[in-house]
Amino acid sequence: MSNTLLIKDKQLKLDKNGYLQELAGWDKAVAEALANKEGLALGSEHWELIHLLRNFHQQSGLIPSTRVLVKLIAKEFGEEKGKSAYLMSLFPDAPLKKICKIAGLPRPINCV
Amino acid sequence: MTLKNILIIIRQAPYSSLLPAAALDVLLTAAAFEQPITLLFMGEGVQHLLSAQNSTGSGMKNISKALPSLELYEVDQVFMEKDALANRKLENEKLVLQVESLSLNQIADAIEKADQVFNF
Amino acid sequence: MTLHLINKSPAKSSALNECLSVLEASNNSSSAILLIEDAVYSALKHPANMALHEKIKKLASPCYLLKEDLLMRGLHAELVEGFTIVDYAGFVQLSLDFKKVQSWS
Amino acid sequence: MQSFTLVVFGAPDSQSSSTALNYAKAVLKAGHHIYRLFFYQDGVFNACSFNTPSQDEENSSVNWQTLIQEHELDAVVCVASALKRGIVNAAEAERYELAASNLRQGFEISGLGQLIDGVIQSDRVVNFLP
Repeated sequence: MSNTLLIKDKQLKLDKNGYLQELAGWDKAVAEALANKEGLALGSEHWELIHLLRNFHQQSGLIPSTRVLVKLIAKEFGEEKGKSAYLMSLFPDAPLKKICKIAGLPRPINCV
Repeated sequence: MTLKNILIIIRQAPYSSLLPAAALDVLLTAAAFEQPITLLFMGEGVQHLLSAQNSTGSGMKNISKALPSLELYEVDQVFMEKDALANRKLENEKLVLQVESLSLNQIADAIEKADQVFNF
Repeated sequence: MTLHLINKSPAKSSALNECLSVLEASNNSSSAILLIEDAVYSALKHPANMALHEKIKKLASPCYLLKEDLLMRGLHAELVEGFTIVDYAGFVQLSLDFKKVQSWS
Repeated sequence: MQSFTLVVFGAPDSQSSSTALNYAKAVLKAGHHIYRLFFYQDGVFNACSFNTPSQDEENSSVNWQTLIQEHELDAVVCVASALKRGIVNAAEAERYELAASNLRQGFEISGLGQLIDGVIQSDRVVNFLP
Protein backbone atom coordinates (compact mmCIF):
# COMPACT_ATOMS: atom_id res chain seq x y z
CA MET A 1 0.00 0.00 0.00
CA SER A 2 0.99 3.64 -0.30
CA ASN A 3 3.12 4.96 2.42
CA THR A 4 3.39 8.39 3.86
CA LEU A 5 6.35 10.56 4.70
CA LEU A 6 5.86 12.57 7.86
CA ILE A 7 7.91 15.73 8.29
CA LYS A 8 6.99 18.05 11.11
CA ASP A 9 3.48 19.19 10.19
CA LYS A 10 3.64 17.89 6.61
CA GLN A 11 2.32 14.58 5.31
CA LEU A 12 3.54 13.55 1.88
CA LYS A 13 2.20 10.60 -0.04
CA LEU A 14 4.73 8.24 -1.55
CA ASP A 15 4.07 5.68 -4.21
CA LYS A 16 4.92 2.03 -3.81
CA ASN A 17 8.48 2.59 -4.89
CA GLY A 18 9.00 5.46 -2.49
CA TYR A 19 8.73 8.32 -5.02
CA LEU A 20 6.81 11.45 -4.12
CA GLN A 21 3.32 11.45 -5.61
CA GLU A 22 3.11 15.25 -5.61
CA LEU A 23 6.42 16.65 -6.73
CA ALA A 24 5.40 20.18 -5.69
CA GLY A 25 5.70 19.18 -2.04
CA TRP A 26 9.46 18.73 -2.33
CA ASP A 27 11.83 20.82 -0.26
CA LYS A 28 15.16 20.28 1.42
CA ALA A 29 13.68 18.67 4.53
CA VAL A 30 11.75 16.27 2.29
CA ALA A 31 14.93 15.38 0.42
CA GLU A 32 16.68 14.65 3.69
CA ALA A 33 13.84 12.45 4.88
CA LEU A 34 13.76 10.60 1.54
CA ALA A 35 17.53 10.13 1.64
CA ASN A 36 17.25 8.87 5.18
CA LYS A 37 14.84 6.16 4.00
CA GLU A 38 17.54 5.13 1.52
CA GLY A 39 20.12 5.04 4.29
CA LEU A 40 21.90 8.16 3.01
CA ALA A 41 22.92 11.28 4.90
CA LEU A 42 23.09 14.18 2.45
CA GLY A 43 26.33 16.12 2.42
CA SER A 44 27.37 19.09 0.29
CA GLU A 45 28.47 16.82 -2.57
CA HIS A 46 25.05 15.16 -2.69
CA TRP A 47 23.38 18.56 -2.72
CA GLU A 48 25.58 19.76 -5.54
CA LEU A 49 24.28 16.94 -7.74
CA ILE A 50 20.67 17.21 -6.57
CA HIS A 51 20.57 20.91 -7.50
CA LEU A 52 22.27 20.23 -10.81
CA LEU A 53 19.73 17.55 -11.74
CA ARG A 54 16.76 19.63 -10.59
CA ASN A 55 17.96 22.64 -12.60
CA PHE A 56 18.56 20.48 -15.65
CA HIS A 57 15.08 19.01 -15.40
CA GLN A 58 13.50 22.41 -14.92
CA GLN A 59 15.32 23.92 -17.89
CA SER A 60 15.07 21.05 -20.34
CA GLY A 61 12.03 19.06 -19.21
CA LEU A 62 14.22 15.96 -19.50
CA ILE A 63 15.30 13.25 -17.10
CA PRO A 64 18.79 12.33 -18.32
CA SER A 65 20.11 8.81 -18.63
CA THR A 66 22.92 7.89 -16.25
CA ARG A 67 25.42 8.46 -19.03
CA VAL A 68 24.08 11.91 -19.82
CA LEU A 69 23.96 12.81 -16.12
CA VAL A 70 27.63 11.90 -15.79
CA LYS A 71 28.43 14.15 -18.76
CA LEU A 72 26.37 16.94 -17.24
CA ILE A 73 28.35 16.57 -14.00
CA ALA A 74 31.61 16.66 -15.95
CA LYS A 75 30.54 19.80 -17.76
CA GLU A 76 29.51 21.54 -14.57
CA PHE A 77 32.02 20.32 -11.98
CA GLY A 78 34.94 19.03 -14.04
CA GLU A 79 36.25 15.70 -15.27
CA GLU A 80 37.29 14.58 -11.79
CA LYS A 81 33.67 14.37 -10.66
CA GLY A 82 32.30 13.52 -14.11
CA LYS A 83 32.73 9.78 -13.69
CA SER A 84 30.09 7.19 -13.03
CA ALA A 85 32.15 5.95 -10.07
CA TYR A 86 31.74 9.34 -8.40
CA LEU A 87 27.97 9.32 -8.92
CA MET A 88 27.84 5.72 -7.74
CA SER A 89 29.81 6.54 -4.58
CA LEU A 90 27.29 9.20 -3.58
CA PHE A 91 24.12 7.38 -4.67
CA PRO A 92 24.98 3.68 -4.57
CA ASP A 93 23.25 0.77 -6.36
CA ALA A 94 20.86 2.46 -8.81
CA PRO A 95 22.25 6.02 -8.83
CA LEU A 96 19.85 7.58 -11.34
CA LYS A 97 16.72 6.19 -9.69
CA LYS A 98 18.02 7.09 -6.27
CA ILE A 99 18.94 10.67 -7.09
CA CYS A 100 15.65 11.25 -8.93
CA LYS A 101 13.73 9.96 -5.96
CA ILE A 102 15.60 12.13 -3.43
CA ALA A 103 15.54 15.18 -5.73
CA GLY A 104 11.76 14.97 -6.03
CA LEU A 105 11.75 14.15 -9.75
CA PRO A 106 9.68 11.57 -11.66
CA ARG A 107 10.79 7.97 -11.68
CA PRO A 108 12.93 7.52 -14.81
CA ILE A 109 11.16 5.26 -17.30
CA ASN A 110 13.77 2.96 -18.70
CA CYS A 111 13.45 3.35 -22.44
CA VAL A 112 16.02 0.71 -23.26
CA MET B 1 27.17 -2.68 -33.28
CA THR B 2 25.73 -1.73 -36.66
CA LEU B 3 25.36 2.01 -36.99
CA LYS B 4 22.40 3.46 -38.85
CA ASN B 5 22.23 7.07 -39.93
CA ILE B 6 18.94 8.27 -38.52
CA LEU B 7 17.35 11.46 -39.80
CA ILE B 8 14.55 12.90 -37.72
CA ILE B 9 12.40 15.53 -39.41
CA ILE B 10 9.97 17.59 -37.36
CA ARG B 11 7.36 19.16 -39.63
CA GLN B 12 4.39 19.67 -37.33
CA ALA B 13 3.89 22.86 -35.34
CA PRO B 14 4.18 22.65 -31.54
CA TYR B 15 1.08 21.71 -29.50
CA SER B 16 -1.08 20.81 -32.53
CA SER B 17 0.06 17.24 -32.46
CA LEU B 18 1.87 14.78 -30.21
CA LEU B 19 4.22 13.79 -33.03
CA PRO B 20 7.00 16.33 -32.35
CA ALA B 21 7.33 15.11 -28.75
CA ALA B 22 7.38 11.54 -30.07
CA ALA B 23 10.12 12.52 -32.52
CA LEU B 24 12.18 13.96 -29.66
CA ASP B 25 11.74 10.72 -27.67
CA VAL B 26 12.88 8.67 -30.68
CA LEU B 27 15.86 10.98 -31.03
CA LEU B 28 16.91 10.70 -27.37
CA THR B 29 16.59 6.92 -27.48
CA ALA B 30 18.57 6.67 -30.71
CA ALA B 31 21.21 8.82 -29.02
CA ALA B 32 21.30 6.39 -26.08
CA PHE B 33 22.05 3.68 -28.66
CA GLU B 34 24.88 5.87 -29.96
CA GLN B 35 23.49 6.01 -33.48
CA PRO B 36 24.50 8.91 -35.76
CA ILE B 37 21.57 11.32 -35.69
CA THR B 38 20.53 14.36 -37.67
CA LEU B 39 17.61 16.54 -36.61
CA LEU B 40 15.88 18.77 -39.14
CA PHE B 41 13.06 21.27 -38.64
CA MET B 42 11.03 21.71 -41.80
CA GLY B 43 7.99 23.81 -42.70
CA GLU B 44 5.77 24.56 -39.73
CA GLY B 45 8.22 22.58 -37.57
CA VAL B 46 10.55 25.60 -37.36
CA GLN B 47 8.11 27.10 -34.86
CA HIS B 48 9.67 24.78 -32.27
CA LEU B 49 12.78 26.94 -32.37
CA LEU B 50 11.04 30.07 -31.08
CA SER B 51 12.19 30.85 -27.56
CA ALA B 52 9.15 32.84 -26.47
CA GLN B 53 7.05 29.69 -25.94
CA ASN B 54 5.49 29.05 -22.55
CA SER B 55 3.24 26.02 -22.19
CA THR B 56 2.90 26.20 -18.41
CA GLY B 57 -0.58 25.24 -17.33
CA SER B 58 -1.57 23.75 -20.69
CA GLY B 59 -0.55 20.21 -19.90
CA MET B 60 1.38 20.20 -23.20
CA LYS B 61 5.06 19.47 -23.38
CA ASN B 62 7.26 22.32 -24.58
CA ILE B 63 9.94 20.35 -26.38
CA SER B 64 11.89 23.46 -27.34
CA LYS B 65 13.26 23.53 -23.78
CA ALA B 66 15.13 20.31 -24.48
CA LEU B 67 16.84 21.52 -27.66
CA PRO B 68 19.76 23.40 -26.04
CA SER B 69 20.62 20.18 -24.14
CA LEU B 70 20.92 18.01 -27.26
CA GLU B 71 24.63 18.66 -27.29
CA LEU B 72 24.94 16.66 -24.03
CA TYR B 73 23.35 13.77 -25.91
CA GLU B 74 25.98 14.20 -28.60
CA VAL B 75 23.39 15.30 -31.14
CA ASP B 76 25.13 18.17 -32.89
CA GLN B 77 23.69 17.81 -36.38
CA VAL B 78 20.67 20.10 -36.01
CA PHE B 79 19.32 21.97 -39.03
CA MET B 80 16.33 23.89 -40.27
CA GLU B 81 14.86 24.38 -43.69
CA LYS B 82 16.29 27.49 -45.28
CA ASP B 83 13.60 30.17 -45.82
CA ALA B 84 11.16 28.44 -43.45
CA LEU B 85 11.59 31.22 -40.87
CA ALA B 86 11.60 34.00 -43.44
CA ASN B 87 8.49 32.63 -45.16
CA ARG B 88 6.74 32.94 -41.82
CA LYS B 89 8.20 36.40 -41.11
CA LEU B 90 9.98 34.95 -38.08
CA GLU B 91 13.57 35.69 -39.02
CA ASN B 92 13.95 38.30 -36.29
CA GLU B 93 12.54 36.15 -33.50
CA LYS B 94 14.79 34.84 -30.80
CA LEU B 95 15.57 31.15 -31.19
CA VAL B 96 16.33 28.59 -28.47
CA LEU B 97 19.26 27.32 -30.48
CA GLN B 98 21.33 28.61 -33.37
CA VAL B 99 20.99 26.06 -36.15
CA GLU B 100 22.33 25.91 -39.66
CA SER B 101 19.98 26.15 -42.62
CA LEU B 102 19.65 23.59 -45.38
CA SER B 103 18.30 24.29 -48.85
CA LEU B 104 15.71 21.89 -50.29
CA ASN B 105 18.47 20.41 -52.37
CA GLN B 106 20.56 19.77 -49.25
CA ILE B 107 17.49 18.33 -47.52
CA ALA B 108 17.06 15.91 -50.43
CA ASP B 109 20.70 14.89 -49.98
CA ALA B 110 20.24 14.40 -46.22
CA ILE B 111 17.25 12.16 -46.91
CA GLU B 112 19.24 10.13 -49.44
CA LYS B 113 22.17 9.73 -47.06
CA ALA B 114 20.04 8.52 -44.15
CA ASP B 115 19.42 4.83 -43.52
CA GLN B 116 16.18 5.62 -41.77
CA VAL B 117 13.99 8.72 -41.69
CA PHE B 118 11.41 9.48 -39.02
CA ASN B 119 9.39 12.31 -40.49
CA PHE B 120 6.89 13.53 -37.92
CA MET C 1 16.36 5.63 -53.45
CA THR C 2 13.49 6.40 -51.11
CA LEU C 3 9.87 5.39 -51.24
CA HIS C 4 7.88 8.34 -49.91
CA LEU C 5 4.68 7.22 -48.25
CA ILE C 6 1.90 9.77 -47.83
CA ASN C 7 -1.43 9.13 -46.11
CA LYS C 8 -3.19 12.50 -45.81
CA SER C 9 -5.57 14.31 -48.12
CA PRO C 10 -3.92 17.32 -49.78
CA ALA C 11 -6.77 19.42 -48.40
CA LYS C 12 -5.66 18.61 -44.86
CA SER C 13 -1.92 18.29 -45.03
CA SER C 14 0.95 19.86 -46.89
CA ALA C 15 2.81 16.54 -46.81
CA LEU C 16 2.55 15.77 -50.54
CA ASN C 17 3.35 19.34 -51.50
CA GLU C 18 6.41 19.44 -49.23
CA CYS C 19 7.55 16.03 -50.43
CA LEU C 20 7.25 17.18 -54.06
CA SER C 21 9.25 20.33 -53.29
CA VAL C 22 12.08 18.22 -51.90
CA LEU C 23 12.00 15.82 -54.85
CA GLU C 24 11.93 18.75 -57.31
CA ALA C 25 15.07 20.17 -55.72
CA SER C 26 16.82 16.81 -55.66
CA ASN C 27 19.59 15.89 -58.10
CA ASN C 28 18.58 12.30 -57.79
CA SER C 29 15.47 11.00 -59.54
CA SER C 30 15.51 7.46 -58.23
CA SER C 31 12.75 7.94 -55.68
CA ALA C 32 9.03 7.30 -55.80
CA ILE C 33 5.83 8.37 -54.06
CA LEU C 34 3.07 6.07 -52.87
CA LEU C 35 -0.24 7.61 -51.88
CA ILE C 36 -2.34 5.65 -49.40
CA GLU C 37 -5.45 6.24 -47.27
CA ASP C 38 -6.80 9.80 -47.74
CA ALA C 39 -3.80 10.76 -49.85
CA VAL C 40 -5.42 8.93 -52.78
CA TYR C 41 -7.73 11.96 -53.09
CA SER C 42 -4.67 13.77 -54.47
CA ALA C 43 -5.22 11.89 -57.74
CA LEU C 44 -8.72 13.28 -58.27
CA LYS C 45 -9.32 15.52 -61.27
CA HIS C 46 -10.13 18.54 -59.20
CA PRO C 47 -9.12 22.17 -59.71
CA ALA C 48 -7.62 22.27 -56.21
CA ASN C 49 -5.25 19.47 -57.18
CA MET C 50 -4.03 21.03 -60.43
CA ALA C 51 -0.86 22.56 -59.03
CA LEU C 52 0.10 19.23 -57.45
CA HIS C 53 -0.53 17.39 -60.72
CA GLU C 54 1.67 19.86 -62.60
CA LYS C 55 4.49 19.18 -60.13
CA ILE C 56 4.02 15.41 -60.36
CA LYS C 57 4.02 15.51 -64.18
CA LYS C 58 7.36 17.32 -64.25
CA LEU C 59 8.92 14.91 -61.81
CA ALA C 60 11.05 12.01 -62.98
CA SER C 61 9.91 9.93 -59.99
CA PRO C 62 6.93 7.62 -60.43
CA CYS C 63 3.81 8.10 -58.35
CA TYR C 64 1.73 5.17 -57.12
CA LEU C 65 -1.73 4.79 -55.61
CA LEU C 66 -2.87 2.02 -53.29
CA LYS C 67 -5.68 0.11 -55.00
CA GLU C 68 -7.53 -0.95 -51.85
CA ASP C 69 -7.80 2.67 -50.68
CA LEU C 70 -9.13 3.79 -54.07
CA LEU C 71 -11.75 1.03 -54.11
CA MET C 72 -12.76 1.70 -50.51
CA ARG C 73 -13.47 5.33 -51.43
CA GLY C 74 -15.20 4.49 -54.70
CA LEU C 75 -12.65 6.34 -56.81
CA HIS C 76 -12.19 5.00 -60.34
CA ALA C 77 -13.06 7.19 -63.27
CA GLU C 78 -12.17 10.63 -61.97
CA LEU C 79 -8.46 10.05 -61.59
CA VAL C 80 -5.89 11.98 -63.57
CA GLU C 81 -3.44 10.04 -65.69
CA GLY C 82 0.11 9.35 -64.71
CA PHE C 83 -0.41 7.31 -61.56
CA THR C 84 0.28 3.60 -61.29
CA ILE C 85 -2.04 1.53 -59.16
CA VAL C 86 -0.60 -1.12 -56.84
CA ASP C 87 -2.14 -3.50 -54.29
CA TYR C 88 -0.72 -4.43 -50.87
CA ALA C 89 1.62 -7.01 -52.43
CA GLY C 90 2.88 -4.23 -54.70
CA PHE C 91 3.23 -1.91 -51.70
CA VAL C 92 5.49 -4.47 -49.98
CA GLN C 93 7.48 -4.99 -53.17
CA LEU C 94 7.93 -1.21 -53.62
CA SER C 95 9.21 -1.00 -50.03
CA LEU C 96 11.94 -3.43 -51.02
CA ASP C 97 12.67 -1.91 -54.44
CA PHE C 98 13.77 1.26 -52.68
CA LYS C 99 16.44 1.53 -50.01
CA LYS C 100 14.04 2.82 -47.39
CA VAL C 101 10.50 3.99 -46.78
CA GLN C 102 9.84 7.46 -45.45
CA SER C 103 6.35 8.24 -44.16
CA TRP C 104 5.02 11.80 -44.18
CA SER C 105 2.02 12.84 -42.14
CA MET D 1 13.81 -13.04 -47.41
CA GLN D 2 13.87 -9.54 -45.94
CA SER D 3 13.02 -8.44 -42.42
CA PHE D 4 10.60 -5.66 -41.51
CA THR D 5 9.78 -3.58 -38.45
CA LEU D 6 6.36 -1.93 -38.57
CA VAL D 7 5.56 1.06 -36.36
CA VAL D 8 1.85 1.37 -35.62
CA PHE D 9 0.77 4.88 -34.56
CA GLY D 10 -2.97 4.58 -35.12
CA ALA D 11 -5.69 3.67 -32.61
CA PRO D 12 -7.76 0.53 -33.31
CA ASP D 13 -10.51 2.52 -35.04
CA SER D 14 -8.14 4.48 -37.30
CA GLN D 15 -7.42 3.55 -40.87
CA SER D 16 -3.69 3.70 -40.24
CA SER D 17 -3.91 0.74 -37.85
CA SER D 18 -5.79 -1.28 -40.45
CA THR D 19 -3.33 -0.26 -43.19
CA ALA D 20 -0.49 -1.52 -41.00
CA LEU D 21 -2.32 -4.80 -40.39
CA ASN D 22 -2.97 -5.35 -44.11
CA TYR D 23 0.65 -4.50 -44.85
CA ALA D 24 1.87 -6.95 -42.18
CA LYS D 25 -0.24 -9.70 -43.77
CA ALA D 26 1.15 -8.86 -47.22
CA VAL D 27 4.73 -8.96 -45.88
CA LEU D 28 4.19 -12.43 -44.44
CA LYS D 29 2.33 -13.65 -47.53
CA ALA D 30 5.27 -12.61 -49.70
CA GLY D 31 7.47 -14.86 -47.56
CA HIS D 32 9.28 -12.12 -45.68
CA HIS D 33 9.95 -11.87 -41.98
CA ILE D 34 8.48 -9.42 -39.48
CA TYR D 35 11.24 -8.69 -37.00
CA ARG D 36 9.01 -6.59 -34.78
CA LEU D 37 5.70 -4.77 -34.53
CA PHE D 38 6.12 -1.63 -32.47
CA PHE D 39 2.96 -0.02 -31.12
CA TYR D 40 3.55 3.65 -30.40
CA GLN D 41 1.41 6.58 -29.21
CA ASP D 42 -2.30 5.87 -29.85
CA GLY D 43 -1.24 2.61 -31.49
CA VAL D 44 -0.91 1.14 -27.99
CA PHE D 45 -4.72 1.02 -27.73
CA ASN D 46 -4.50 -1.97 -30.08
CA ALA D 47 -2.97 -3.87 -27.18
CA CYS D 48 -5.86 -3.22 -24.80
CA SER D 49 -7.83 -6.34 -23.90
CA PHE D 50 -10.82 -4.28 -22.78
CA ASN D 51 -11.71 -3.14 -26.32
CA THR D 52 -15.26 -4.19 -27.01
CA PRO D 53 -16.55 -2.75 -30.26
CA SER D 54 -20.12 -3.54 -31.28
CA GLN D 55 -20.61 -7.08 -32.66
CA ASP D 56 -21.08 -5.80 -36.20
CA GLU D 57 -17.74 -3.96 -36.13
CA GLU D 58 -14.24 -5.33 -36.62
CA ASN D 59 -12.21 -5.73 -33.47
CA SER D 60 -8.83 -4.47 -34.56
CA SER D 61 -7.20 -5.58 -31.28
CA VAL D 62 -8.33 -9.14 -31.87
CA ASN D 63 -7.23 -9.01 -35.51
CA TRP D 64 -3.75 -7.94 -34.44
CA GLN D 65 -3.67 -10.57 -31.71
CA THR D 66 -4.65 -13.31 -34.15
CA LEU D 67 -1.88 -12.32 -36.54
CA ILE D 68 0.66 -12.04 -33.72
CA GLN D 69 -0.21 -15.43 -32.27
CA GLU D 70 -0.51 -17.27 -35.59
CA HIS D 71 2.92 -16.09 -36.73
CA GLU D 72 4.51 -15.79 -33.29
CA LEU D 73 5.40 -12.16 -33.95
CA ASP D 74 7.32 -9.95 -31.56
CA ALA D 75 4.74 -7.28 -30.67
CA VAL D 76 6.11 -4.53 -28.46
CA VAL D 77 4.00 -1.81 -26.86
CA CYS D 78 5.88 1.39 -25.96
CA VAL D 79 5.85 1.61 -22.17
CA ALA D 80 5.72 5.41 -21.94
CA SER D 81 2.83 5.65 -24.45
CA ALA D 82 1.05 2.75 -22.73
CA LEU D 83 1.28 4.08 -19.18
CA LYS D 84 -0.02 7.47 -20.31
CA ARG D 85 -3.01 5.81 -21.94
CA GLY D 86 -3.76 3.29 -19.22
CA ILE D 87 -2.53 0.13 -20.91
CA VAL D 88 -0.69 -1.96 -18.30
CA ASN D 89 0.44 -5.52 -17.71
CA ALA D 90 0.24 -7.15 -14.29
CA ALA D 91 3.70 -5.94 -13.26
CA GLU D 92 2.98 -2.29 -14.14
CA ALA D 93 -0.47 -2.48 -12.54
CA GLU D 94 1.18 -3.60 -9.32
CA ARG D 95 3.94 -1.01 -9.53
CA TYR D 96 1.47 1.86 -9.97
CA GLU D 97 -1.17 0.35 -7.71
CA LEU D 98 -3.82 0.24 -10.41
CA ALA D 99 -7.14 -1.57 -10.14
CA ALA D 100 -6.57 -3.97 -13.03
CA SER D 101 -4.22 -4.92 -15.82
CA ASN D 102 -5.46 -4.94 -19.39
CA LEU D 103 -2.62 -5.83 -21.74
CA ARG D 104 -3.86 -8.26 -24.35
CA GLN D 105 -2.11 -11.60 -24.60
CA GLY D 106 0.50 -11.73 -27.32
CA PHE D 107 1.66 -8.14 -26.70
CA GLU D 108 4.58 -7.20 -24.52
CA ILE D 109 5.39 -3.86 -22.87
CA SER D 110 8.87 -2.52 -23.39
CA GLY D 111 10.78 0.65 -24.17
CA LEU D 112 11.39 2.82 -27.19
CA GLY D 113 14.79 1.17 -27.38
CA GLN D 114 13.01 -1.74 -29.06
CA LEU D 115 12.13 0.59 -31.94
CA ILE D 116 15.76 1.68 -32.34
CA ASP D 117 16.79 -1.98 -32.14
CA GLY D 118 14.30 -2.59 -34.97
CA VAL D 119 15.98 0.14 -37.02
CA ILE D 120 19.38 -1.44 -36.40
CA GLN D 121 18.33 -5.05 -36.98
CA SER D 122 15.79 -5.04 -39.78
CA ASP D 123 16.04 -4.35 -43.49
CA ARG D 124 13.04 -2.02 -43.61
CA VAL D 125 11.23 0.06 -41.01
CA VAL D 126 7.83 1.36 -42.09
CA ASN D 127 5.99 3.98 -40.04
CA PHE D 128 2.20 3.92 -40.23
CA LEU D 129 1.54 7.46 -39.05
CA PRO D 130 -1.77 8.54 -37.52
